[in-house]
Amino acid sequence: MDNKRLEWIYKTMLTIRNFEDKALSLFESNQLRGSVHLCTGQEAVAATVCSHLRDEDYITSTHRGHGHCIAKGAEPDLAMAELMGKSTGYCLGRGGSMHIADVTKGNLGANAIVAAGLPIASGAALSAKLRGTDQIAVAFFGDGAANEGAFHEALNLAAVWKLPIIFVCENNQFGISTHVDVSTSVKDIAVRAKAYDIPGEVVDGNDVFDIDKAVKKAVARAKAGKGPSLIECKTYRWYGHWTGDPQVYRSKEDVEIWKQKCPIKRLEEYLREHKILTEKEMEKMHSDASSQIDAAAEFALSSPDPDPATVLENVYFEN
Amino acid sequence: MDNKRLEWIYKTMLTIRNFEDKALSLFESNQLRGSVHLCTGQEAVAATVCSHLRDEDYITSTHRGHGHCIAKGAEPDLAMAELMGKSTGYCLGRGGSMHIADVTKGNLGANAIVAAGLPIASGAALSAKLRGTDQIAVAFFGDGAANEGAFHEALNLAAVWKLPIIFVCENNQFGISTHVDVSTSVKDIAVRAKAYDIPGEVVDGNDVFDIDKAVKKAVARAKAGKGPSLIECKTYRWYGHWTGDPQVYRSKEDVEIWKQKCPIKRLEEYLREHKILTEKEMEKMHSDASSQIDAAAEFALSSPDPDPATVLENVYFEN
Amino acid sequence: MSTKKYAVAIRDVLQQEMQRDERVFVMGEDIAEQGGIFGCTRGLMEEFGKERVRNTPISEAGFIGAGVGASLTGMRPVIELMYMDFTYVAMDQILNQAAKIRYMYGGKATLPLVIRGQQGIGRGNAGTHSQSVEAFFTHIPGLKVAMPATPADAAGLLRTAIRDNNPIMFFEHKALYAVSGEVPDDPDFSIPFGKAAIMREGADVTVIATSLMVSRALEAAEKLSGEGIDVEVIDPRTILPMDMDTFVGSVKKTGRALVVHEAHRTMGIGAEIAAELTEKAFVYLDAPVARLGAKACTLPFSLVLENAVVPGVDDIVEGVRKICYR
Amino acid sequence: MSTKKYAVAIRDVLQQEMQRDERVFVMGEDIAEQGGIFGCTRGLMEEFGKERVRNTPISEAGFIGAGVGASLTGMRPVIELMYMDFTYVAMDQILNQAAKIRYMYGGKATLPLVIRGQQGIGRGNAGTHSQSVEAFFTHIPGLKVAMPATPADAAGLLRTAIRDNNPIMFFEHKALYAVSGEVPDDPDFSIPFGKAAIMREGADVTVIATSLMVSRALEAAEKLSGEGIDVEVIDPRTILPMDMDTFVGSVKKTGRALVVHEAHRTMGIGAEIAAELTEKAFVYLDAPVARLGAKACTLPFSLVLENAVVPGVDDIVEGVRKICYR
Ligand SMILES: Cc1ncc(C[n+]2csc(CCOP(=O)(O)OP(=O)(O)O)c2C)c(N)n1
Ligand SMILES: Cc1ncc(C[n+]2csc(CCOP(=O)(O)OP(=O)(O)O)c2C)c(N)n1
Ligand SMILES: [Mg+2]
Ligand SMILES: [Mg+2]
Repeated sequence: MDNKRLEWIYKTMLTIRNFEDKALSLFESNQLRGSVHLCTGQEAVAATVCSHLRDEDYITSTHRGHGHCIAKGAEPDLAMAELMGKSTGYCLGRGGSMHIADVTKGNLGANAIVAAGLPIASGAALSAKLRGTDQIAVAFFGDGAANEGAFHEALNLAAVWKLPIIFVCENNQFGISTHVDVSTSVKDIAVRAKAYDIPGEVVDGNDVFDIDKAVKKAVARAKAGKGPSLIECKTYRWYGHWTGDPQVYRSKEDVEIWKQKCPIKRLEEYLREHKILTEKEMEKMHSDASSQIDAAAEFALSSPDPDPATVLENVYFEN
Repeated sequence: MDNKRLEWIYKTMLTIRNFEDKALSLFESNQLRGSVHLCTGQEAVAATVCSHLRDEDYITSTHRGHGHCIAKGAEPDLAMAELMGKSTGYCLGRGGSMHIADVTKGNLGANAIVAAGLPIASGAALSAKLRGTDQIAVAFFGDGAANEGAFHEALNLAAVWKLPIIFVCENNQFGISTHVDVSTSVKDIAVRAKAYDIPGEVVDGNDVFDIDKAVKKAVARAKAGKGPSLIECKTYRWYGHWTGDPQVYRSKEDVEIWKQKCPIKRLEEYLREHKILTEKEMEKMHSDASSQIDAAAEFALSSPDPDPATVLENVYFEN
Repeated sequence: MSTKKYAVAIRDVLQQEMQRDERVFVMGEDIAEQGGIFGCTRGLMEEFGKERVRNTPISEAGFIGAGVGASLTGMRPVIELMYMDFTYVAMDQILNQAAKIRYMYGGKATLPLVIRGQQGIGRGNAGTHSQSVEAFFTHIPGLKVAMPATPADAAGLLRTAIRDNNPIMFFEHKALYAVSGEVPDDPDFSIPFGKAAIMREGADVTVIATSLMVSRALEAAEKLSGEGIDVEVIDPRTILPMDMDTFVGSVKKTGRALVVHEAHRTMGIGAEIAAELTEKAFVYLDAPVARLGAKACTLPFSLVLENAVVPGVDDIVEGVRKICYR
Repeated sequence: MSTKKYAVAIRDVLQQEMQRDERVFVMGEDIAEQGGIFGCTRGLMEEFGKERVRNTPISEAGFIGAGVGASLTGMRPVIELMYMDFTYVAMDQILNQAAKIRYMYGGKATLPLVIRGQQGIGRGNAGTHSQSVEAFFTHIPGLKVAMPATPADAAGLLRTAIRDNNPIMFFEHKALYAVSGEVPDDPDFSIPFGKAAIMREGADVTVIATSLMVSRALEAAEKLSGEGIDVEVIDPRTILPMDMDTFVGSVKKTGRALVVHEAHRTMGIGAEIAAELTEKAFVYLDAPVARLGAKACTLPFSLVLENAVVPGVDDIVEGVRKICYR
């Protein structure tokens, strides 16, 4: 991986980390509300996958979507404003955390319905194929989503039509309180690729390089017209399913173990070891990310609520 | 396989064959109407699978369900009357060909919605497990059904809950006009068992012995509490998707080739060779089946239509 | 003008719009070689190839979702559902995704998408293949819903649907496919959404009927004219948007209205029409707005029963007499 | 009598019915260790074990279908849907299977099944997690539909639902879970389906309100009494069956009616009530039956907007004034 991309991934992970921490602290101080699903601990997946995508490539995301959105080019201020339901947010306050989208940047949207994004991403890939472009699509989804019918239908469609798409499963071991062993009949969700005759790979979702290798292959395959790939990234979410989750289903020790596997720390060690960035540069990037997110929070906090008089706008495209 | 069961299978196949032929001829002479999906050529699957089931075991069937229903103990006269929408039919003329059911015999119903029977069969298996009985369930479905979300959800549920169920796919190569290669990303649907960590087996669906071997294993597994199995029976339907299908999607030659593989003829050869039945006994069974079905048609034809005054009955159970 | 069947009118518009705009493509079950089980895509695969005339697996949620994704990214998919009853396995993609995405994204996404297919009685297809399900798609904001009753309306409304930038549910009727009628040859012939058609003028009673019920209402009107009751028959053509103004205008003249649809009476679109019309025209009404729809039971297989469940000409005649207090 | 929260009332009935009848079991997402994300199954896993208090994969069509199969074969499943909005991914199993099987099988199958869960506004959960979707389940015959507005109704109606031999949709409201009220301790306490509750008697106007809207209607009634308008507030409690007799009786007295629900006004259950009530009580009506419901847009995330979409107390006050021509 070239250093420029590595730096981009690092910077993106820092932005995501700061964004989530800020959202949490705003939530805890009652300045932000709603079903907020933080992806802290899972940043490597979004950042590494999206480092392979251009603006014209597509993603669909999930309820746990801040990371994907930021990695696909979302402005943190507009995203934070959306989390607060402000009129300046991506969705003018209509969508909230679970619907941040920016079609112009290829982000076809977070999605509050588990697995609903997978068929939509397949459709975007079909569109690229029909239009004869070299665009590709990525569908992000969780381990829990892999048990929905939509997962199956989307993967079969994509495989039988050889669509340029990558299915990226972030297996953080839980769907809310339900451990993947209780919900899912296979140890590795990547095995399900066999059901569609496509490549399926398990990677360490906290290791940028491991993810990168798999994504590189999948992108090449998609662009060569050979069809979809399934990549399962084993990872963990540090916080509850949502802000306010009592987390009765796991122990503090387990969380601690995974915090030790922090993807950002791991990348930092590499950057340090290989002298790609100096300590100072890294510190600077930390503080830049932090200021950017502070500014985003400021922007969001000082933005006005939507005007109720506009509530009926945008139901339809006015032909 | 013991001779008694073999004879039962043979007799059942003859009943199904005669039933379907009669339904076709009644259709062609305008004495029967509706979406009638004949399973001629596929009889071995229903008969062999159900030879392993008792009345208290469950099946769910499909739009192409006459064979399953008969093999699970349906009276041909009540079934034929249902095909004609008569008041004497299994469903009092309310359900027609695609909804023949007899819960008392463990037939939880044909189903006009592709793949809808799979979750229902899983539920019957769950029920058996919760009640602590040794009942098992079988879900019959087509190749086309294996691309529905319900297939995926039912198999995962059954696998993760280790339910006593067998998923029996009748791969007759087409969903209406669509060849399985065009709709399905795997050559063998049985491969999809890997996505649920359960055994998956391909068998010759026109060979009673091949089916039998696989079913025997699956039944033992189900009863041992080890969970579901997936069996894919490669077969072919001799007639159109429904009566009246122009069959633009396949050649007469292909149909001819498969007629040569007639499961009944194949079993007859075996019975003859191994002197299990004499020529005369077989002839007698043929003519018995034929008379039984003639009588069923007579019964159905002479039965009255339902009384429109009763149309609002049975919407609810009256508590 | 050409005389053509309702199914052919649909086919021809699909063909013309695919010729006109290469972003338009069709997909669905058995629409390629087979040309759709009701023939509405016959010949299109031969002309446009298998990419743009795309057979799908039996995965309705999957391919409707794919339609949403293709639409968001610049295509204009027209999806055939073999039976509109199958919307039930894809409801989330229709009601939560297609209908809502534009609004939820703050107006920053555009979703031109047509989901078309047939529904209704006439073939005794039993409970899950004979329903009329249009009402569901009018409750959740974001969709438009068309229900053509004639070949010309099928053509004109389908063209409008395909050129519209919103997701549209297009309800054809299996029993109308073989009905012939005059259809304008103009390849831009279209009928705007939200404009009802007055199918027959009359002074005494307004009958608002949809889809297959339009011809039954017209037949009933003929019978009633023999009794001296002059019936005005109106076909809304689209039920979302709904041309309430035309209904109100008619009721101001007649003072009486009966709504007739094939969907179940309870919570059918007649409920909305009756409630709204009453609110808007209360002082003009000489009788309550009446409703006819399928009885409160599943559509039965037996044709004798099927006919007993759905309003027939005599039921309409009877319904009109009742609100005329005769 | 005990004072308890609506969520606890539900939990207690589940517990009692599971104790009483071992065929009753519950399944759904995160209902075991977690006790349901709204706490309605808290403690049940500890008492009844993981077989009868069963966490499911995120496979709504799968486990609702499994409920149908279990029900057909002698069990009495009570399924929790985390949000009733998720019915959209399982619509076929609900509307084509659960609702129709008994009828399609000629009355030879019995299907005791409860699908329960919460819906509605109050938490700003945006478009796909704040809907009120009850109307869908009243159009297709075969289901019963309950919408309790108080802890006592939640308990009494849920017990009736669990003991009923039909498939039942049971709509709780997220904003009511924390509301407390008196609930009878009798472990057989139940409330029959199809009997509305007159929550407040009044002489001038009838307000028919469901679920969360009941308390808003009562508040509006208090305000209006200050203006000399005496409002009768009726809660249907179940919308299928619907206690039309009670509505008609009230309107015979008041001559005016307003229906208020949180679901979208267009094609909400208010349309059916208004249409039917008008037909049955036309001569008694001094004004058209009016309706209030959510505006015709997706439920927005912003609470400011959410509140603008759904009827509030002031909207009800305004609505009543309007039909009193004041
Ligand atoms: C169709 C549907 N079912 C259930 C839910 C409720 N729900 C939201 S997130 C979630 C868990 C999802 O788990 P997973 O896919 O592993 O994603 P994670 O939260 O772990 O990122 C559930 C059950 C939903 N939003 N949509
Ligand atoms: C959900 C749903 N989609 C589509 C259909 C229409 N349909 C009926 S049978 C059929 C083909 C089924 O193919 P397969 O499962 O292989 O069964 P076969 O007919 O070959 O026995 C289709 C598409 C349906 N009934 N239900
Ligand atoms: Mg997860
Ligand atoms: Mg097949």
